Amino acid sequence: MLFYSFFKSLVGKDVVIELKNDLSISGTLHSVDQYLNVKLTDVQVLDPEKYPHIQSVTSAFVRGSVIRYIQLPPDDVDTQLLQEATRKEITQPRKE
Amino acid sequence: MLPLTLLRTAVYHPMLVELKNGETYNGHLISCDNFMNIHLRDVICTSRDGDRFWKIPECYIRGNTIKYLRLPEDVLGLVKEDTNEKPTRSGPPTRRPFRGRGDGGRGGHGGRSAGSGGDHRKGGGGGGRGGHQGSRGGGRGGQQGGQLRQGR
Amino acid sequence: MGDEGDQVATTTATSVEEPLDLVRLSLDEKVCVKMRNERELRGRLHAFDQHLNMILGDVEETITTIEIDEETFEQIYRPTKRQIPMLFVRGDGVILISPLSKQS
Amino acid sequence: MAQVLDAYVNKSVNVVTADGRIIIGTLRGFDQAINIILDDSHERVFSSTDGVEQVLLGLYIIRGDNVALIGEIDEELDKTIDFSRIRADPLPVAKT
Repeated sequence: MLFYSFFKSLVGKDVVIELKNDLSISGTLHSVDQYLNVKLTDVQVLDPEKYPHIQSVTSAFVRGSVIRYIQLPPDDVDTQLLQEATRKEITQPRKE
Repeated sequence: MLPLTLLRTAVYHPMLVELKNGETYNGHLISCDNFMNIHLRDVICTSRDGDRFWKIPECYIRGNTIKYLRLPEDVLGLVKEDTNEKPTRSGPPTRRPFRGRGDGGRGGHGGRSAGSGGDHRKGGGGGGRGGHQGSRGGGRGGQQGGQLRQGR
Repeated sequence: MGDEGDQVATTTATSVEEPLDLVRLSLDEKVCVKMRNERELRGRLHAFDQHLNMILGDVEETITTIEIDEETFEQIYRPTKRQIPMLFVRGDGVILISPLSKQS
Repeated sequence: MAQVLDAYVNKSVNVVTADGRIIIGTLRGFDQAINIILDDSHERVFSSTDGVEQVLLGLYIIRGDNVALIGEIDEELDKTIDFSRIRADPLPVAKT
């Protein structure tokens, strides 16, 4: 649940999602679910020359399992809070 | 509309199934369940590179090996007809009478479409449990889809 | 008010009872993450879960591609590097995590 | 996440599959495992040597674990694209 809550706190922020098929898209994080599936609006492909495959797509639902990375805006990430949340969740993860 | 509802409506219709290993199976759907496991009859299996063919009277395909299923267009119309008659949205799934059509449907999907006038067995397919696949806890970021996975 | 007496036995901050505890010791430290597809990440570990999903800061990604020299058929390892300020990494691509603070 | 995909039902969508195919169709339904129903679908086959080939496919159920991305198509934008002039390699498989 830790990353689900984390991404919920980033809704409205701009991110770059790199998929496992090497396609990278930027957009505004619209919503996220417990499987870390994500929806982006104002979608743009980073390398449109090489990846014209979704040229006319403006918003997209991305399945969590095909995500390799999500690049995040550093100023919107509270690293202190993340570390504390991780310590809390790890000491009793099985209680989820 | 739930995909598994559409699949259940496609029982006794011809269809094409591609598996994750690239093989395709053309045959008539005899039954299916909520894990998308399916049972096909009069099947033609095509190898990944499309150069070898096998004729298989009957086969059972495990749901999680499926990439996609291609159904005859008219099955979608059949579902619409169904739900208007008796909203089966909630409550126990009622046993729909067999809706098989006389001419066994257009070809269009490779493989001879045998007339389906044969044995009118009662509609198969898993009943009882709800439509959506139970989600298994654990796995990477929470796994979607019900059946236990035997490792990567 | 409930009594404050009953302490829940928790893993003390430094003990390593299970592998994930080793990763916990690296929180806020530099780590090296070996990923599938010949990728490696070095950065500061800010968060992780039991799937090894992670948040890393000040990340350097190294992708090693192997090219075959046409004439000599010799394998050439060509690393390409990229800097990323803040990164979420999905756990199913992770092979290995090792603390970096001691070595480098 | 249901409401996200609900927003795409009966709309024209561009589905990127995990094995790298681009399938365009009308989203008729989905479930929690992201199995989806695509109606009147066709595949856009990309090639680095000649233009985009469109292959008519019809009614599809795509299994959730084969779905990488579901993009909402901006129809106006899509009409302006000259597919015969696009040159690109097909997308790779989205393996880990």
